[in-house]
Amino acid sequence: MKARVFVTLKNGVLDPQGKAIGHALHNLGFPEVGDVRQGKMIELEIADSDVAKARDRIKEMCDKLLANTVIEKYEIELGAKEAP
Amino acid sequence: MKARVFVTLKNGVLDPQGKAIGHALHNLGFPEVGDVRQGKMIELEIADSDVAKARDRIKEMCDKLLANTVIEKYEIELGAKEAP
Amino acid sequence: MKSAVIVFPASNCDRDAAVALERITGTRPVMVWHGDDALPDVDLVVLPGGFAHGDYLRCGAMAARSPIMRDVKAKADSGLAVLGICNGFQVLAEAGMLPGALMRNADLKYVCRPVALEVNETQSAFTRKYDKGQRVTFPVAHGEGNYFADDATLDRLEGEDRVVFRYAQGDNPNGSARNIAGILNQKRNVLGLMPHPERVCDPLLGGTDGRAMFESLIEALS
Amino acid sequence: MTEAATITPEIVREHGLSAAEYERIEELLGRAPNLVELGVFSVMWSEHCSYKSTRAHLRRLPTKAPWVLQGPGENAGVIDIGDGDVAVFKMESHNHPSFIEPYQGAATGVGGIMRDVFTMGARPVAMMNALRFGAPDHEKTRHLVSGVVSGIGGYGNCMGVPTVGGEVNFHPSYNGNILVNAMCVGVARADRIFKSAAEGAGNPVVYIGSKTGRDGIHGATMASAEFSEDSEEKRPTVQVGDPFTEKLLLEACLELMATDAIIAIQDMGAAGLTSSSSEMASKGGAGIELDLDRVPQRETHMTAYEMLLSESQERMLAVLKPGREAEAERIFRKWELDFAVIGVTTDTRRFVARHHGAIVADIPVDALSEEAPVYQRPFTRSAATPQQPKYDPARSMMESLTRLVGSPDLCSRRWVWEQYDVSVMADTVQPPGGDAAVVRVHGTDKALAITTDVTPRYCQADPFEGGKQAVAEAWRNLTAVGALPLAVTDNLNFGNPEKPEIMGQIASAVDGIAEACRTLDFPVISGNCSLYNETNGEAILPTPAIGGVGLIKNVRHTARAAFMRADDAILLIGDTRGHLGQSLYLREIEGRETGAPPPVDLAAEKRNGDFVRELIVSGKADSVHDLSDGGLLVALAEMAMKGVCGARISVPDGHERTGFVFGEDQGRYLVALPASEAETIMRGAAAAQVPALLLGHTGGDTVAVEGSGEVGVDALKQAHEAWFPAYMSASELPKSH
Ligand SMILES: Nc1ncnc2c1ncn2[C@@H]1O[C@H](COP(=O)(O)OP(=O)(O)O)[C@@H](O)[C@H]1O
Ligand SMILES: [Mg+2]
Repeated sequence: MKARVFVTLKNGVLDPQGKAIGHALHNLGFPEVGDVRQGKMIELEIADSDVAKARDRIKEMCDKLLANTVIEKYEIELGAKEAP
Repeated sequence: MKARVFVTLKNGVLDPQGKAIGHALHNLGFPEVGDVRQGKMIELEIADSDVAKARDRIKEMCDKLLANTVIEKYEIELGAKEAP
Repeated sequence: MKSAVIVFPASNCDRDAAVALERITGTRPVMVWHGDDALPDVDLVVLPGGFAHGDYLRCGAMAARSPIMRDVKAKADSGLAVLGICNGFQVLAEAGMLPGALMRNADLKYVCRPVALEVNETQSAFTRKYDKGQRVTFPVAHGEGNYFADDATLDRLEGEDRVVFRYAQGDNPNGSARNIAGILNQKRNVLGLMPHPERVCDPLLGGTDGRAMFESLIEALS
Repeated sequence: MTEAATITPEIVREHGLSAAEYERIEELLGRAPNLVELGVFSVMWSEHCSYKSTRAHLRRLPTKAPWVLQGPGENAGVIDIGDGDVAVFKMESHNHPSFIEPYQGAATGVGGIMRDVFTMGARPVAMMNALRFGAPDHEKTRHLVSGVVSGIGGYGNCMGVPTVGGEVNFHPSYNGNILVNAMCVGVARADRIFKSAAEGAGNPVVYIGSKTGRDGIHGATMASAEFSEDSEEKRPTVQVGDPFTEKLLLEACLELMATDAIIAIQDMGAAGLTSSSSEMASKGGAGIELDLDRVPQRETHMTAYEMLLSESQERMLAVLKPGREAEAERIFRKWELDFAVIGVTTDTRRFVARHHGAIVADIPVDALSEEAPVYQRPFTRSAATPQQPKYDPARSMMESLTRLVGSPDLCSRRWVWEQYDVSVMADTVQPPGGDAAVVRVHGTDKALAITTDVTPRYCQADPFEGGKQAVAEAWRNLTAVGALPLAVTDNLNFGNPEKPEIMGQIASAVDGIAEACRTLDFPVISGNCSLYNETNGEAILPTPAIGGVGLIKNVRHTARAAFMRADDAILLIGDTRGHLGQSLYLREIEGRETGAPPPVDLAAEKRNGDFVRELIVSGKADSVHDLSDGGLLVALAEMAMKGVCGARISVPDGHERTGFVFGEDQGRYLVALPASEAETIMRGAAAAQVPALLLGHTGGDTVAVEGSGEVGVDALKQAHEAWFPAYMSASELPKSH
């Protein structure tokens, strides 16, 4: 099945990339944009049909590698739809 | 409102990072992992309540800045829930 | 003094570190492949600069999980001196051997230039041949050297005198917290720093400010 | 696309082949090609691979010297630098891809030229990059500068090879066609050089590196097609670079090369598998048979057409001695790279590809290389007529100087080079900022000096003199650091060769380069051509970039373009006529690009340079700068800004002041040395028929010209350093890929 992991910086960890994007968007004429944060999205193919089990395994992957829990938090989305 | 933009490499475009992540996951004992792709997630605060209008504006932001449309495609998600 | 340099896939300052070590210690370090599980019997282990695993996902993330790192950790816990330079510092942070994290430079650009540093700590095995407060110039060459840790951790680092190098006021190349350029672990046997001492050990290359670090190690470890 | 499709004139045109070329193909095959074969011919006969427009002219370049071990024709040239060491180098363009996707285009350009060098058995030790962008105020320029520079850094820094120099110019003629020329210099042992001639039949052909995807299909034909607005949809052909894999490939190849298992090896560049395999066979007088089913593939259902034309990066092809496959495979597995035996050499002199058991291509090897078309395209030469350009002699000299050192083409490139790792490998003796980069040969007291030069506005006004000048300036820059110039690589960037005036620029520039290389004993050992640099019929300035390499025997005896001490005497070496035609002064201050470029007297160039070099290697001078863009006063200011103090000079009687200080007469140097020595040196110069003037002395914190005022060195630095960061700070985000 397909899974998506979203890795974002914890609140309170400053995000120079997000700030720069927000700044650039303002300069490009998008004043309505407020706070901007940039994170990662990791899409995985998992050879495993048991959703609960897959979630545990992916959680393990996140803690072991995909996220640096000192500064990052993560979210797991299972059976994600195909990107357009 | 909150919006999320998912930027991923177009299909067929080499994704060195995704390849390396998949490789590392195998070495760490996750053989069930198949293809891995890495993308960006950009979270935006939009001072605008009209969903349709916001979507158009964000599309414009993607084409102008957020996505490198030569090699990347994007997806827009509006009113995204707070990340945990 | 016997030393080893770990070689990760796409380390690229491994030779530079080896050359500097040999020039100053007189003995050629052992080059250890990241896939090995045991270190040879040495007094010092250097994690060199470079782009281990392409810096993909996060700098040092994959290298920190290399087989060899288990033994590096274990031996460090029992007192072995470990020096992480640039990418090596990132690996040590990712491995949890040093607190905090190294984030993208504040201006989002890779930067390579000589920077002025202040030596803050001169008791450790790495710096005893420097004077407290001494100004030295090392080059930096990194895109993610922006040191981050929560305030409690930063206070603790400062309180325990573990901030070994600071960028001189006004010469911080990456926006790191409190101008931190290099820190020690609690046991004071593991040092990570972003600037490159091994690139300033030869007068022809614009300075010799890095020599004292290796001379300190010789004095402390042999 | 299916292999079965019949070849219509439409399809032929889509493949960038003329009707005549198609007829020739049918002749050579004795039948109609199938689609796969047509694709193979289209890339092999493209301008990019076949040099069909330039080959006839390139033959005029001098390529031989006792120290040249390998001239043009291999992946890179090779020169002897003594003690059994050799330098291996080449320059290559990645212009079109970098315009379409600046980060990846520039990055893969760096990766490509590095492979050309390490496929010869050399470890890359230095990178250069010669960049040309459109007008600063053009909407695309800032984005392109930002992307190209971070792409070059992103790839080179990860490889751990220092990027030590280059050029950056801005000119409206590059608005739609930027130039990204990357040069790689490597070092090897003379007895460990590897070539691409796949001699002998029955030897295994092995594929090494990354898997093959649908990347850059028709990149080679695209790089040979003039741009038009519709090139938008050519975009998906852009490839993504993977410097991590390239670094592993470098180390794995050098490890394999330490064995004696290799017969021939060649990188897969433009036209990927097709060109590497057919060229190796052709050079070796052999044939080659490929089994495409064995090619490591990244995508499913790849067709033979796609696999043969794919330009996926970080791939190499090697022919091994029979029985050595296992040994080679062990090395590549250790480095976690793909490795596959995908074919065998034959004695048929045919290029044969099989897919799913069937033969999908069967072509005489020579039809793809030797028999590729060579055109004698018609050309009309043009040369500028000298005329003393008009200017206002009443302007404030110091104001003009300050404006010049802060102008886009003369301001500091620090913003660029600080994004490059200049000191990795711990041998960079002179980083960017001097006349030439100086990189020590690892473990020795020798060093290589490296520079890239060309002055496109000169070439536009007079391609022949411009070609001469590009070579002369490279030779001068190497000399200015005390190096003996040994050889060059060239990158000929021009417009559409089917236009007689463009072809004339090419012919004349090549003649100029040839004459200068011959007179200066500075042969061409490798190079690259990039044509069709036009958008909507507008061609770029003719830009024959020259990459020069020289040898410094004792790295302790070199010079820097900086004042080292106060109270040094400042000598001007070389003849000053005050030539302002095509000068930067004229363009930046008077707003005119007119006149003829300064003529280059090659005999004088050599005399003056040999004299200056001798001063440096004999330890008499360590503070030397050549004169180029901006002339004498700009060079003086540069030495002050880089050095420890300012300077005060006077304009000798009988010279028109503006021309004297801002003219761009060639073959000149500034030398600062202890005043006590000046007398003897001047006498030595006279004896050697080298014009030398005592202009003044170093010291103080201003740059001063008697009777024309002074300006603070700090003010100059401020102007010099300000432009680039200020311009780029309005930049969008540097994209990190
Ligand atoms: N793209 C670049 N990358 C690195 N260094 C550069 C680049 N462009 C210019 N430089 C450096 O800036 C300095 C000035 O360049 P240039 O004016 O072309 O020198 P010169 O006039 O001596 O040929 C040189 O040291 C050159 O190597
Ligand atoms: Mg110069």
